[in-house]
Amino acid sequence: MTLSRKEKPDEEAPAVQLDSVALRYEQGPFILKDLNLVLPADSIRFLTGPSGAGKTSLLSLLYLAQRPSLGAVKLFGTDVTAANRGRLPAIRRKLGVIFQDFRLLDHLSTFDNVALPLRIAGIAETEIKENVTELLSWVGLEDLMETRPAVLSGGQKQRVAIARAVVNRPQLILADEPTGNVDDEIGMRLMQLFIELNRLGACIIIATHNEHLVSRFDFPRLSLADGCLEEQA
Amino acid sequence: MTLSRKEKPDEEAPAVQLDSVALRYEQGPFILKDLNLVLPADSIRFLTGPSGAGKTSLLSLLYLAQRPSLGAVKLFGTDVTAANRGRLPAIRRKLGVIFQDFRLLDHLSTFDNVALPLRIAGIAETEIKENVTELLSWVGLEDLMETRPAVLSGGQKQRVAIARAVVNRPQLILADEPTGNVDDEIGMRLMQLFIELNRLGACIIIATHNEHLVSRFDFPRLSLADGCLEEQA
Amino acid sequence: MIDLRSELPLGGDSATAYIPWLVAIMVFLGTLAVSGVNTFDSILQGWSRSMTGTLTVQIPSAASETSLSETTAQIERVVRALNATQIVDSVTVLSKSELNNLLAPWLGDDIGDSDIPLPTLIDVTLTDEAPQTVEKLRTAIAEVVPNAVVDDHRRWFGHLIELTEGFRLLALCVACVVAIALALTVVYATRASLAEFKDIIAVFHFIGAQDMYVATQFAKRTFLAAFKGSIGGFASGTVTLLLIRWLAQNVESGFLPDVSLGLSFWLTLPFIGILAALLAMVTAYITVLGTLRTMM
Amino acid sequence: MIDLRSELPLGGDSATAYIPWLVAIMVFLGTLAVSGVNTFDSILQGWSRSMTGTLTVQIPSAASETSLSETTAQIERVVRALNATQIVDSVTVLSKSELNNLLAPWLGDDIGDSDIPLPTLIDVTLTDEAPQTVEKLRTAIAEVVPNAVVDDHRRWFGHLIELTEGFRLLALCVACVVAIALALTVVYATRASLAEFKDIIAVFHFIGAQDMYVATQFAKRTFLAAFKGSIGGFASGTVTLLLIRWLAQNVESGFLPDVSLGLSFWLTLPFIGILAALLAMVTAYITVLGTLRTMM
Ligand SMILES: Nc1ncnc2c1ncn2[C@@H]1O[C@H](COP(=O)(O)OP(=O)(O)OP(=O)(O)O)[C@@H](O)[C@H]1O
Ligand SMILES: Nc1ncnc2c1ncn2[C@@H]1O[C@H](COP(=O)(O)OP(=O)(O)OP(=O)(O)O)[C@@H](O)[C@H]1O
Ligand SMILES: [Mg+2]
Ligand SMILES: [Mg+2]
Repeated sequence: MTLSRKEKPDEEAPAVQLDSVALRYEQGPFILKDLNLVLPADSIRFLTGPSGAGKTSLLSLLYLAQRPSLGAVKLFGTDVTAANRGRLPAIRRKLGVIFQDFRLLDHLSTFDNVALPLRIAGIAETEIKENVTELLSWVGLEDLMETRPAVLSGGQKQRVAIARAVVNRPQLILADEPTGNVDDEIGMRLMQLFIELNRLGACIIIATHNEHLVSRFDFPRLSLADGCLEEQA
Repeated sequence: MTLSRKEKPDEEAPAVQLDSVALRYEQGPFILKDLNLVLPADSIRFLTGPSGAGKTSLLSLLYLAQRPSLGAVKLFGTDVTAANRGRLPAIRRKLGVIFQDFRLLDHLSTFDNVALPLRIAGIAETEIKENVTELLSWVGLEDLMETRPAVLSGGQKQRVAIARAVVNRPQLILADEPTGNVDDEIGMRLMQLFIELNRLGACIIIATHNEHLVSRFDFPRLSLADGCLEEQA
Repeated sequence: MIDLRSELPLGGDSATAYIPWLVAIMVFLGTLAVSGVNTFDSILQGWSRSMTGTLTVQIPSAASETSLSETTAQIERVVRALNATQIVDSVTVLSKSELNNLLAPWLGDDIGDSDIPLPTLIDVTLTDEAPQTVEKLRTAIAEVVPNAVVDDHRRWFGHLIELTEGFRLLALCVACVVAIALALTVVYATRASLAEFKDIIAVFHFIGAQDMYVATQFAKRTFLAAFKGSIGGFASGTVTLLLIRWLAQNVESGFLPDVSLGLSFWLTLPFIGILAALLAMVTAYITVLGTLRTMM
Repeated sequence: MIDLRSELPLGGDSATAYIPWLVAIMVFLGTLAVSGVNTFDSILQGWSRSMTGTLTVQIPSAASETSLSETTAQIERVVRALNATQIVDSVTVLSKSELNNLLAPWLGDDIGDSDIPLPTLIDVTLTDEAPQTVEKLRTAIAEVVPNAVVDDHRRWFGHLIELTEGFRLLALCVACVVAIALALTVVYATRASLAEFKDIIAVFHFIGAQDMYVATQFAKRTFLAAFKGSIGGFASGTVTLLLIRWLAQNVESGFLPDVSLGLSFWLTLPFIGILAALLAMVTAYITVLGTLRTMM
């Protein structure tokens, strides 16, 4: 596995497919009800909805944190709901996730946090150094490579999280509120990064509250309300 | 100490006064350089600046997380830089802080998180119940009072953090990116809460990246850039 | 008032959850070690009572019938000499049957019926246990009956006493090691759980809680956790001791002194646990205050 | 390859930092307990060798001069009868001076000069140690010299043996308790540190790490932590044992058997620590895999 241009995912298989997906936590109410969705490999979408609508919950189904209560989730044509546990790591390596609460590893430096997915994938250290350095420069953190996340500002943490999510050139990027803690200038820069990755073939879903951001780009919007998903062009 | 209208702070003493304040972390560069500021008790301000400019650092001086490297910080006329450690808890109880990363206590329910400042202040349990319930309804979390923060959505956590900060009717409210994770509707509601508290006499500082929000309200703006503070009407 | 149970997440998956276990183990081992020390002490005391406080005087029997009165006179002279020293508590001349019992292992049960002329044994209890005393008596007796032999029993029990003293020392070492380990463990566990709760303490701090308030909460919780462990350690230790006691009852007889542990020992036992819990509490209190002092 | 040292924050202020300490303490106590078991074993074996393998036959002396030849004949008959049983290794008739030494504590040093007619003692070494053997010999001797007494020494050492067996059992109990405590502690510490690292493990998991990869990392780190503790416990345990041995050298003499621990014991000692470390490793591995299995 190298960092050079990935083999394009099977054009036939959509990156994301939801078949009658529903989700509830334990015996609680259904947060998501009967979602149906097909996203081609090169699509980019905003995911909007009021606080507590279930955006993070929907993304968590896609980054394989949990199984849906009902229905099936398919990624790149594989039904991950039914798939053998052993096959999931390979699928996870095709994903890039930006968590709403970052989930950086506090004991690792900025550089090591970003390098982690490459190291897990067994990439050579020289290649890692090159890629990570370049990416951190892009998000404006070249001076903070040896810093631990604990002393970073909110926006800096968010950028580290984004860098970690995209360093592996994933085929599906799931971003949860990726610009909530950065100013508009950096926000634009990060959006450009996403658009660039989308051009290279990645499917991207960006959950956000930022109406400003949504209105500035004319990506189709997935709107969550009352547990139902609505697709808007 | 009761939750009824507080004695108005001494009109003579400004809520916040910075005299030539500078801050650096250990032997690093100066994040804040020679800040001078006087905020009267009933003022409300936005604090803006690019990511990493030092907004959170400035607030941390005000919520007494650290002392400035140079200069003096005065709250309600007391020089907290020079004050005896034993006097600080009393000053802290006049503050309400909304942390950028929330800092909720994961082992306590939403209700208990919000009730904490009242309990520390020794308020009667019946009074606590009344106030906390009312406040949680205001921020739209009346159904999640017994929930632990870990299972709340990002926006829900943020609202719990805000409720905890204001439940004690503080005289100085320091809000770090308080609307970063909520949608516009809830954002407006929270801003109204701040405005209401300001009318009741609290001094309020809101650090934010949200230009949209800043432009919608005509509060004066404190702008941080290159370690210097600029006041704009 | 604040509900102590809900303020700090002590317990659960935190380092503090160890404290009961660690304290229980340490108190258990400490109980065993201390009771080992006590047992060996009691054995040694028993022996020392039955030995240093007593001695035996042997007067060889004369070979012929005629000297029987001579022997009686010798016995009388010795008893008189003993009483004259003022340091003798009681003097008992052993009867023939007592003597037979004593010698039976060596000379056979039916020795009493034989014509073997046995020596006369006089058991002496002293009021003073100093070694010089024995020498004084030896001299006094040598003056009246030169061929009498004074035996202070040391010779027989000497090695056994030394061995037992060795075991006592070993038990004492173990008790000390356990105490040190307990102290270290508690200090360490408290520090680790503090590090774990650093963020929570910071929140309390920022909200305006007094240092003492936070420290007291920690101390209380740590005390309760340690106390819980102490009870476990105390209970299991006591049960084990009772079990061993039960096993030992078959052994305790014959020439071994009574090694059962006294009431005062059993009453001391709970204090090992209480001490451990108090140690934990004080450590927690001091450590929290120290941590808070580093904050503004 | 991934740098193991930087992947997981094991150590520092985490629960895993306990493991070395706990393992060290447990290995230390375990070493003492096991050596206690071995020491008591060795004492018991020594005694059993020196006792169950031997016995003493007493032939009461005749009162008159004339029966001296009769006694000699009796001795000869006994020796012949003993040799005829085929289970006797050696037969030694004690000389008068040996007998004097034996009886001196009871009858005085100068007994040999007196006219007391002493019994004859015959020391017998057996090739077979079964209890029935003694009975067989007893019968054989009773046939030839009815008034001879066979003493198999049990009577004297019986209580001491029972007591020592009690101590041996106690040491065994302590060893078991320590082993259980160690296992519990390691399981507990591993679980707690897993709980602490739950978020980190989740991140590894989401990034696409294999379960085995995470489990192996944990197992390695836990093994190293436990091994470090083992070395500490082994070292301090060994030093303590050597110290006790040094103290005990003054005691080991006279009627006590040689209780020095054999080479094989010293060679076994390190395995207590290695076992503890392996236990910790396997526990960590299994626990991590179990935790990961609960994730999707
Ligand atoms: N692990 C969980 N257990 C129980 N309830 C949960 C859990 N996670 C989320 N929820 C609940 O599910 C609902 C949806 O949460 P989710 O985090 O998906 O919302 P969201 O759309 O991401 O909101 P936000 O914009 O505020 O981040 C919320 O009411 C939340 O309390
Ligand atoms: N404890 C610390 N130790 C060292 N450096 C720190 C520490 N806290 C913050 N910094 C550095 O100080 C600078 C300012 O950080 P601060 O968090 O104040 O920025 P901010 O304006 O709040 O940014 P954001 O909008 O992204 O939250 C950053 O470069 C950060 O890395
Ligand atoms: Mg969310
Ligand atoms: Mg900030």
